[in-house]
Amino acid sequence: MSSIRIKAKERKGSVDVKTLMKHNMETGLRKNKDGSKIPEHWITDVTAESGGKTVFAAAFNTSISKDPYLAFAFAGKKGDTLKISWKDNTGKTDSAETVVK
Amino acid sequence: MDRRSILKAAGTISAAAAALAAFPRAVFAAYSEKAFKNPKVEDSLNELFGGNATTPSGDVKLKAPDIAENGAVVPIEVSTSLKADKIAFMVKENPNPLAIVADIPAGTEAMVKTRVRMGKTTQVTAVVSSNGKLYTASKEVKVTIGGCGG
Amino acid sequence: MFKGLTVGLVAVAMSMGASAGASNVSSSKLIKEATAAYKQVSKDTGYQWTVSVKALKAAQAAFDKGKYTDAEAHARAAMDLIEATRLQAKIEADTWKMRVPK
Amino acid sequence: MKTIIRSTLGTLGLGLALGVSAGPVEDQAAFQKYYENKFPNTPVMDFQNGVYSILPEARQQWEAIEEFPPYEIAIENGEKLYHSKFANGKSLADCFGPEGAVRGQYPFWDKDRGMVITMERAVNECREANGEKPYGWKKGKIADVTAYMSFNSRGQEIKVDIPSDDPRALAAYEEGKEQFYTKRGQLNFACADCHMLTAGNLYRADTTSPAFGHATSWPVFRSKWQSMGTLHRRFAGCHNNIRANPYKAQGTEYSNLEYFVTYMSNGLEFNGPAARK
Repeated sequence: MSSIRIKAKERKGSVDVKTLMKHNMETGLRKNKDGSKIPEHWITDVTAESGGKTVFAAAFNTSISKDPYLAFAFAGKKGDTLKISWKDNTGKTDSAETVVK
Repeated sequence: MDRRSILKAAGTISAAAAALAAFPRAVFAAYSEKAFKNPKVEDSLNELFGGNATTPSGDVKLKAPDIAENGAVVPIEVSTSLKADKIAFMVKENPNPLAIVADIPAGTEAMVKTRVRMGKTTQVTAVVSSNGKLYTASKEVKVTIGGCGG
Repeated sequence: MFKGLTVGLVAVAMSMGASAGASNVSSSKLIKEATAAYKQVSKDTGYQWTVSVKALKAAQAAFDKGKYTDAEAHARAAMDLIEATRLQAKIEADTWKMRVPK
Repeated sequence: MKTIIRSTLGTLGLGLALGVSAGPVEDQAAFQKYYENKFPNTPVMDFQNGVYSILPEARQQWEAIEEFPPYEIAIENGEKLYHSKFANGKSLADCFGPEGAVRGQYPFWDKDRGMVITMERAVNECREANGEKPYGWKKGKIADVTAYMSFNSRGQEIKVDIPSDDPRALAAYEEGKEQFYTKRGQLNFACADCHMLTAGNLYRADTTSPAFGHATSWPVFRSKWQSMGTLHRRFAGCHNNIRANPYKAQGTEYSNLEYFVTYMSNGLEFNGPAARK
């Protein structure tokens, strides 16, 4: 199962997108019980593509909350596909696709 | 994914910055160490926008709570009637204030909502880049230490 | 009620200071007594304070390190807390009914 | 809801007039009335939204979180767990139906066994009856599965019953009631102190929630935990806060407390899972 949940709904030619990405977003400041630091691990980049073009992109710091949430809106219509991908600082990536409702 | 392959080819951070400079308008905001791991708001702005002169603007609407329910999850939202190409959030007294920078390509609404972490009571600022200028809206958000944390 | 608990807490503070001539034997005995009191209160009231548990553990830990004076101080503190727990339960046995809205 | 209040109030009036000692029905009416008087601006049904029913500023943030609530991940996990087959080929669906929309039936008094059965207990007993290991009680899979079941049960009315033909049920209720009103721990607080008598007051930086509506929304994703947890996990957290040793999750004490607290919220709706501070 993808780590990315997407809700995309058209409203008068504009697609409202809400997305939640499951990710620990470790700040590098937290400590394990033994006192050692938990290394930072966070999503650095997110992109949203629809119809072959990027409709939204963002870069994150470690100060974005755990399981990052993003909402934005782009010009589109019901039936369009929307693909959201992320990349984290360890190079791990994930993506998910949905059809606009 | 194009910009990713560009970044990958470029390899190092400084090369990535060079790539940014080479494609000032075409490349979307990518994570950069220089902009994000930086305690100074002015330096981050310079890195992101090539300048740090900002003007407070009533056209930038920032929604953030007066008192955060939980500093780990503070909902914030910015929208603007200006024609924006980028939007960034700064949390002034976080170790590295820049929290997020978003690209607003043509056709995308100048609006972003997300949730940020805040270490203590401080100012949250939304920065909107529009026609080469930076417009801001700020608000102080109180972060309190819980009493019944369970 | 409140007075009773305050007495309990003051007693804790005092017992932390006083204990000279603690030994392996005497501190072991105190810890045993505190543990027995703990078990008895558990049986009588059905609950405990977290701080009593902590004090007992601290007493045992100090004892294991050979710090008998500390061990006795913690064991005494535990006894006082356990006694305060008992007092709380005794007072609350009827007092709780007064809080029920009519 | 309204009918319940009206009828119970009627009974209450009668009870007082005749000098009859208070039973659960009278308790419940007086309990709900207490909160309605204390928070006259809160519509009765809104108490099921916890502290957000009395704190407009916090409510806005809560609503922002509810736009894409973190518990949706738990619901999805729970759905998978719910339908995944046990070794014997059955699944939780064989115990609780295709969607597990049974929240409104719990907690209930089991006359045969003489104990309160919570939904979490029912889930684990279903697993054990089918030769599977029970889940842990406080978080993880139990919270995910019950999140899925609660989500499918949203809107079901809370109507906990204390069967009058079994005095043990009333005794369990009374025990839960005593738990709720009895001061515990070194800080010397009863549930009722923070969540009734001073509900809505600040304790350091936190406003305490009204207990009316407390049991409606579980399991909960707490920002503080950064994970899902069950009601009994929260009970334990509260007890720790007041420096009282928590009881065992799903033991008699917490089950009876859940029985009492949920009964006090009769007439509201189950609306879990929820996001909380």
